[in-house]
Amino acid sequence: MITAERKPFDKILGLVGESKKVLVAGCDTCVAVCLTGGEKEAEILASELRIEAGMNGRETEVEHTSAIRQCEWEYLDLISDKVDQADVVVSLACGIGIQSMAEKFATKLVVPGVDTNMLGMPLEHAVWLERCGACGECVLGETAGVCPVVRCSKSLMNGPCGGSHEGKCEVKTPEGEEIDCAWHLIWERLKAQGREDLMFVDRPPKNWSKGSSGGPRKMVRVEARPV
Amino acid sequence: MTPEKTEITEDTVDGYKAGSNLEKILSDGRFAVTGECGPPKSADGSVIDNKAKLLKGYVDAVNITDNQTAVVRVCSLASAVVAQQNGVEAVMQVTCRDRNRLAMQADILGASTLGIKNVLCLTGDHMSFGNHRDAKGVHDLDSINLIKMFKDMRDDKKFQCGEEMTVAPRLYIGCAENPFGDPYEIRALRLKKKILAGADFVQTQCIFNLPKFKKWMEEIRSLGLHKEIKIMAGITPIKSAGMANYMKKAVPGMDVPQEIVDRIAAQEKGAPQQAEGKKLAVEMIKELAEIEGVAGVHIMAVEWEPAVPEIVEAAGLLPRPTVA
Amino acid sequence: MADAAQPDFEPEIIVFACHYCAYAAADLAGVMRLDYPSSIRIIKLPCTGKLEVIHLLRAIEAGADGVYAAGCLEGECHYLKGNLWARQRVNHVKKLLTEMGLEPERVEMYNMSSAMGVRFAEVANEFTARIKELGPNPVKRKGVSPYAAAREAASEIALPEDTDTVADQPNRPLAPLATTKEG
Amino acid sequence: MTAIRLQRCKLGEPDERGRRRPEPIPGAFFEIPCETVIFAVGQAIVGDFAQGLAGVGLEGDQVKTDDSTLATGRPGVFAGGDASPKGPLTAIEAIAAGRKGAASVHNYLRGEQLVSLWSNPLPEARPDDAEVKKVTRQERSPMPEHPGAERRRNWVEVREGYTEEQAIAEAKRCLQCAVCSECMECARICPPKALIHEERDSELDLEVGAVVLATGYDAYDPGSKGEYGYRRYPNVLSALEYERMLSASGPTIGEVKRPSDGAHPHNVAFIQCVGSRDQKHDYCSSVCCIYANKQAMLTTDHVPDCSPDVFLMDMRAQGKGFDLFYQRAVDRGVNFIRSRPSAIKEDPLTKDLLINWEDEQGVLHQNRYDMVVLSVGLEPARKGQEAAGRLGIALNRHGFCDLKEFDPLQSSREGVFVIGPFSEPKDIPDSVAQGSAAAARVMAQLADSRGTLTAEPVYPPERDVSDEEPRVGVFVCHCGSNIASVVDVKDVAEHAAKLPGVQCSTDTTYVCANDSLQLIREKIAEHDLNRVVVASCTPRTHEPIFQSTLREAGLNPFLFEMANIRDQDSWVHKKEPDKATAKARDLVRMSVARARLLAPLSKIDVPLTHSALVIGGGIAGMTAAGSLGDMGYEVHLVERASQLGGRVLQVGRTIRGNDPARILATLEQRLIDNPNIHIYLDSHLADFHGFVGNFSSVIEDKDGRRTPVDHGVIIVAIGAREERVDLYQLDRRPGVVTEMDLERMLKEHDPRVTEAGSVGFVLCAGSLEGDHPYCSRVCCQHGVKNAIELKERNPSRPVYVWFKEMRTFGLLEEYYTRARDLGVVFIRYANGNRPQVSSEGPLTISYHETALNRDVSLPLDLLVLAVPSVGAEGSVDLSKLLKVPLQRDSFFQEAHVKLRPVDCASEGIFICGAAHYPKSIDETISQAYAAAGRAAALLAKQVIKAGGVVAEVDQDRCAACLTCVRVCPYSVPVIDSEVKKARIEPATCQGCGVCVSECPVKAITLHHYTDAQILAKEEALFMEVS
Repeated sequence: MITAERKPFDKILGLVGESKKVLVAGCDTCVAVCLTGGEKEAEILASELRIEAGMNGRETEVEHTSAIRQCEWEYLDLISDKVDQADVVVSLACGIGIQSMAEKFATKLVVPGVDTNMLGMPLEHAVWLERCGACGECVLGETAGVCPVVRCSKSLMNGPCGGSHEGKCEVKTPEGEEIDCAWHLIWERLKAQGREDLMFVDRPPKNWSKGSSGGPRKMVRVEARPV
Repeated sequence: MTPEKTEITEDTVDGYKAGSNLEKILSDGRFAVTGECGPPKSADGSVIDNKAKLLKGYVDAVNITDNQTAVVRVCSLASAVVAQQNGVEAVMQVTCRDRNRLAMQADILGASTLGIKNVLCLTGDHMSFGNHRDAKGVHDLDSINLIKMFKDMRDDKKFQCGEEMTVAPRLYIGCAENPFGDPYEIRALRLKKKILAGADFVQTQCIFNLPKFKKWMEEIRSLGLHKEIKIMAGITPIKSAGMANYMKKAVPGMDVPQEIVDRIAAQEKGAPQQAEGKKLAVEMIKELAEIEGVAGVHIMAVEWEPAVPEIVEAAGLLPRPTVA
Repeated sequence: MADAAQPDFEPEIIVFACHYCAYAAADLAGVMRLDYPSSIRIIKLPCTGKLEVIHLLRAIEAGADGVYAAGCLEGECHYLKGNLWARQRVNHVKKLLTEMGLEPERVEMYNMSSAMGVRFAEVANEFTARIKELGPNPVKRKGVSPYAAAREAASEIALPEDTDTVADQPNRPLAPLATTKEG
Repeated sequence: MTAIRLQRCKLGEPDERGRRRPEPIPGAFFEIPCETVIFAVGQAIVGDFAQGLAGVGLEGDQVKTDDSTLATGRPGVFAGGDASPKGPLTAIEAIAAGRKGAASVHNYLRGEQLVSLWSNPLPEARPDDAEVKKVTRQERSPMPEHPGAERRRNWVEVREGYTEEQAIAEAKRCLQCAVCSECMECARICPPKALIHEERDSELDLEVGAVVLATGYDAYDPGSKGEYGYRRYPNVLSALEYERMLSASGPTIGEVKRPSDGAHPHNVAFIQCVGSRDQKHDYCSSVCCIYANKQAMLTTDHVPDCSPDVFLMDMRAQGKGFDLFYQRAVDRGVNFIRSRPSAIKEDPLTKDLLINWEDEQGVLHQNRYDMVVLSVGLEPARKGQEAAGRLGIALNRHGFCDLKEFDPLQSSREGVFVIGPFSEPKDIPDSVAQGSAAAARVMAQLADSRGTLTAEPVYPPERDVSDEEPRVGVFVCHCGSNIASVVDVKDVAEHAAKLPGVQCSTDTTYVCANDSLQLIREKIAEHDLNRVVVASCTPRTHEPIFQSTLREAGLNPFLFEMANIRDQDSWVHKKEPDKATAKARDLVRMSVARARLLAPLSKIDVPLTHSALVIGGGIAGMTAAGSLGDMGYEVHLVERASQLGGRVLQVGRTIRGNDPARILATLEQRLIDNPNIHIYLDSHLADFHGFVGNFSSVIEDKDGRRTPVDHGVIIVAIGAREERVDLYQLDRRPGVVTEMDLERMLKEHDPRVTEAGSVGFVLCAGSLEGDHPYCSRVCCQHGVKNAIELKERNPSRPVYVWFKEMRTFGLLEEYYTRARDLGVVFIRYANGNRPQVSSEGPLTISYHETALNRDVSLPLDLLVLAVPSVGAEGSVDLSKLLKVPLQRDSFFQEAHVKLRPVDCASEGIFICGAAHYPKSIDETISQAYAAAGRAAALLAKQVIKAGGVVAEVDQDRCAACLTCVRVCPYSVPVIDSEVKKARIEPATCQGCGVCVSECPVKAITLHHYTDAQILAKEEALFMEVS
């Protein structure tokens, strides 16, 4: 799923500026599931903004709402009354939702309340790991289901670099935690599957144009287009 | 004893892929010695001048690192040219971290134009180790793709996209391998993969754990790989016990046995430890030279270039041969 | 940011107490006729695991000078781990308050068993003293009350339409803009 | 007429009615000169009237009647007054007889049983002789009379009456013996008319299948121990008196003060074992150590600068968690002094008390105290002994009820069970467990008549209030003066009346009294109320009462809300009445705000599986299974080992000298013979799901065969095990063994035991310290038992026992006495001063001999260690599987340590035996019956009620994100595979609300604690009301 993290409160305050009427808009799909931008978090942020305004003597009115999916205009219609009344909308949706909102309400100031960070897998409750880079050309079939594009720190396609040590990558998370070496995992799984040869297949340079290097992508399902 | 001046000319290429000094020595089955030179973190070209002068006559070629440990330095292409201007043949290192396939092909064409013949294809240390941690890692290609791309340019006169060129760059293509990296069992096969991609020589990660290296070499030999590629064993002289400890604990992919650390630490700090470090390097070189399939050594005296001539001499590797 | 302690400041403190331990401890404090400051107002929950971040924030927003949760002793929660959830949420709110520039000490988590009437009184004393030290909730002090409307709404609240199922957007009638919109 | 001549009489012998009739003395005539003679005519009844009524018996001339009902021998005929054999009577007596007769006629005509209303004498609280002796005799004040000379020719009252002073003086002569004189003032003044003077003892004949004696104990009267000066020195109190003094509802309202001068005491001493462990009481009262511990701690709460001294012999904290409690007392500064003071003296000037005591080194001390509390022991209840006499059941030499070993409730008479301290002093949890155990015994005996005498309450249909605006009724309680003396209840009620939605607001003396409950019902009807708020005490005790009142008035019981203005207001802010009133207003306002949002909730009937799963086939599990099987329920009994019996199999003989093997064999046969009981050996619980009434489990045997089992309840009886601590060379030297090792060796006649020249026991080897700070309860008795056995087998063999605290509680004390009489040497040691065991060479033990103050070394052939008991193997896994917590000491946690000792916090799960805490065989059997009893109380139902305060998912909002599934501590939420949304089963949901708090899209609501309801309370607190 798409995951995102709440922006630091002072950043949000900076984005909201002197606006008198603030609407915090949550999205009840991906960002809700990753516990960052659902109605619950929208309500919390609204309360925080009211408390801060109250403390500092600003007469700011803050309300919250949430859309089923902010990336769909039909769902935005359901909250348009509240959006209309606000001077600024703090969107807790992913980057898609924020832009969708900004496009639909073109004259409205729409600012992000979250940083969209990855396509993550919930490892356990409240822990997500990056699993997909939306590269446009999936190699998982030959890498034993482990993505080297995002799970290898260097996006290597032909095996581990020399920094792989006891199954761990030479790179650590910002918190200093160890990261699994993707190629080590790939090797272990290929062995288990009896497909070791795949490790030594020459993989040509990847076609990055199918991913973000190809410019803004567009997808059309012709057969599904309304007639 | 002063080594003879190496002439680098365009017409000494017959039968060779690139015709570099290094290629010739290795092809002739003679024990090769390469050194390493880190370009400065400023536009001070004299640093490379000095380092090159120091090594001249003691090594067959010198590696010019490419933003080593992800720290910005003078680019490897310019530095390689300066080294060769000082009479030392360069091995230009290219990492996949900072450039995409366009930049790397452009650079290699330029390098070839300027007389660079040896190239070492690397993935590159991750940005998080360097001084621009927020940088975007390019990693368009990996090192194997890079080897293949250079080989295709050289042998098939083809760009990576398949388009043809008129004059191909003449390159002696090297790669690196870490015999101590995990998973250990794939390391020999991984070298084979690099060979298949087109590597002509390999310089290994610096070796401290000899038994483990020997085991790796056994596997290499059992696969017959030593006949397919020139293997240059990596050597790093240890300057102090502190450095030994640091490499043991903090440098990824490094395997420093405790007895090595202890051996250095048993000496007084300063000159005695340095002497012991050089002595150790010499012993290692001698032992490595005995291993079947080891075609040379690559001495990486990190910011300790003055030690190299002494070591090379003590190891009995002088004079360096001249090639026609 | 606290002003010097004000001698005549009478804090208003909301306490969320779990049914099985802290609420019972509060009753026991009564049975023992202990004296503690009249500043605290208890809201009973089945378990502090039911205490949400928003309940703590809304208490501050509404004007409470301090809020604390009182649950079972750790490891002895009637519902296994509800008190540990509560502690985590209280810590989160402390972080949020810090970000807003409010003293994190205005929220707290305490643990006590149903037999600890004396402890209940101690906590009430301790926390009241702490809040007196911190001074009044600055949100209230500045006199700007985005909640006046909410309070009005609270008094005009209508029954949820479908009382038997999940309250349909239960907080909506309390939301500040709702009345502004009408007005 | 000049004179009248009379004959002298004397009193004759009493006739058959005890009357002494006058008999004339022959010849003893004398004359009185007079002018007029007036005859005082005697009375006789008209006998022929009664004679005409057939069946009416006569007694002499008078009619024979029943004294109490005035009924004659003929139904419908009553007689009284002069006609009765008591006559002739005074006018008062005649009037009384008239009333009595009228009452009987009333009953007779209504076809009711004739009952006497006046037959029994009124209760008389006669002060005891000692009290009366204290009173100085005073003569009655003479009544002033009108002088004779002034009385002529008028009707002035002869007796003039007392002056005010005289009247007061005369009233002061009253001994205040509290005999009711039936002035009826109390009945007149009691508003709910709760006092009914006419109520009398009555005799009922009941047909019962079993009798349970729960007559409790009598506290020892410390007055009979003259040396402690109780009743002579005002500042010597019994523990019961002190308990009342500490109580906020006691005579001093919780203030600790010296009776002599009302001063707060700063030095308080407690003396233990007053009426226990002495020549007259060869038993330990079991509970005094801990209650003294508690009282000493409370003393430090009440008088902060006081560090009480407790004089004791041993700290007997053998109950679950008691040692930690003891430790807390030590931490609080309570001093425990090992000495038994011989006497208390009083300083006559200050009324301070002087205690002389001798320390362990034999040094004499004298301490001065402001107050001394005597920790009185427990004696068998005299009333219980009387009942025992009537029931013909045997008592033991102490006067407690004599019970058979291994059948710890069964008296000597079949069908009569004894529970509580009437068989032996015991604590609350043990007594409560025995109560449930007795229920199990009775249920098994009366299984055939189960459910035959039950009555279901009938309620009016519930009103649908869903379309109504909130109409709230507020009732503010005075709680007598408990609230009203601090809080201005009128003001609170008036405040409530102004709140939105409030239709009526009143205050009454006791809202929980019947007349007030009636008032609530009336107000509901009068104002069409659909929400009720009561501001009174705590919902923890009173909510159910008011909820059923709502139900009786046709309202859903969840439309009720309570404001706690007593326990959490008037009782704790009594020094600030204004603030207390303000707080009460706030609390009521908050409650009204919530009440307006309350929604009706209904519980659902869930059928249940009438079978039980018992984990553990030791004595506990076997007993529980057998009991439930006897009641007719299907039972699955799972045992890890290949044989039933558990640890008891290893025990050769109990301290009372009986062999438990026999009882085990009988019990096992009973289980095998009972077709309801299925036994799974070599098996364990592999899987467990479901909820109370509907559990489903998988039993797996050692070959991996899995048997699914459905059951309504589960009983955990997995026992405990010895922890082989690395102390005293255990498992390092062959001569060092544990108590269980010794049991085995004794059973097998191991020569290491039989031929041992000298034997030592170290009790608390690893207990009361380090990782095992608790008492394993049974080791002292094991040690004493085996010390006696070894000594009896070879009286010349030295036997030593090192102990920290000798915990031969209850009737076990006599064995401790016996062991000492036999010459077993008992030596106390402390944690810092452990005996040391040689690690090589001959086995020796060295220790510090306190009395001699030097180190002593002794050779031993065998050293027996009482190592700690810890939770059985698999207890951690089982705890996780069942989701019931283990305590830090590795035993299962009960729902309430005192009142629900065999229930787990999760419904339908019960614990018994050593899985709960180490205990003796008899205690285990009691508790096993208790678990069976509690389980049967559930199994006896046809359906169970579920739901109410549970979480519910709004599936339209649910994002199916699995948060609830992952955070629920009970694994209740699931993603419904059909609709692909979360679903929470109301029957399983425990209502903790964790899922609600975590749901990121706010799709879950905890009924009765909705967000809106909680936030409404917060907002209402700060809402201004004009």
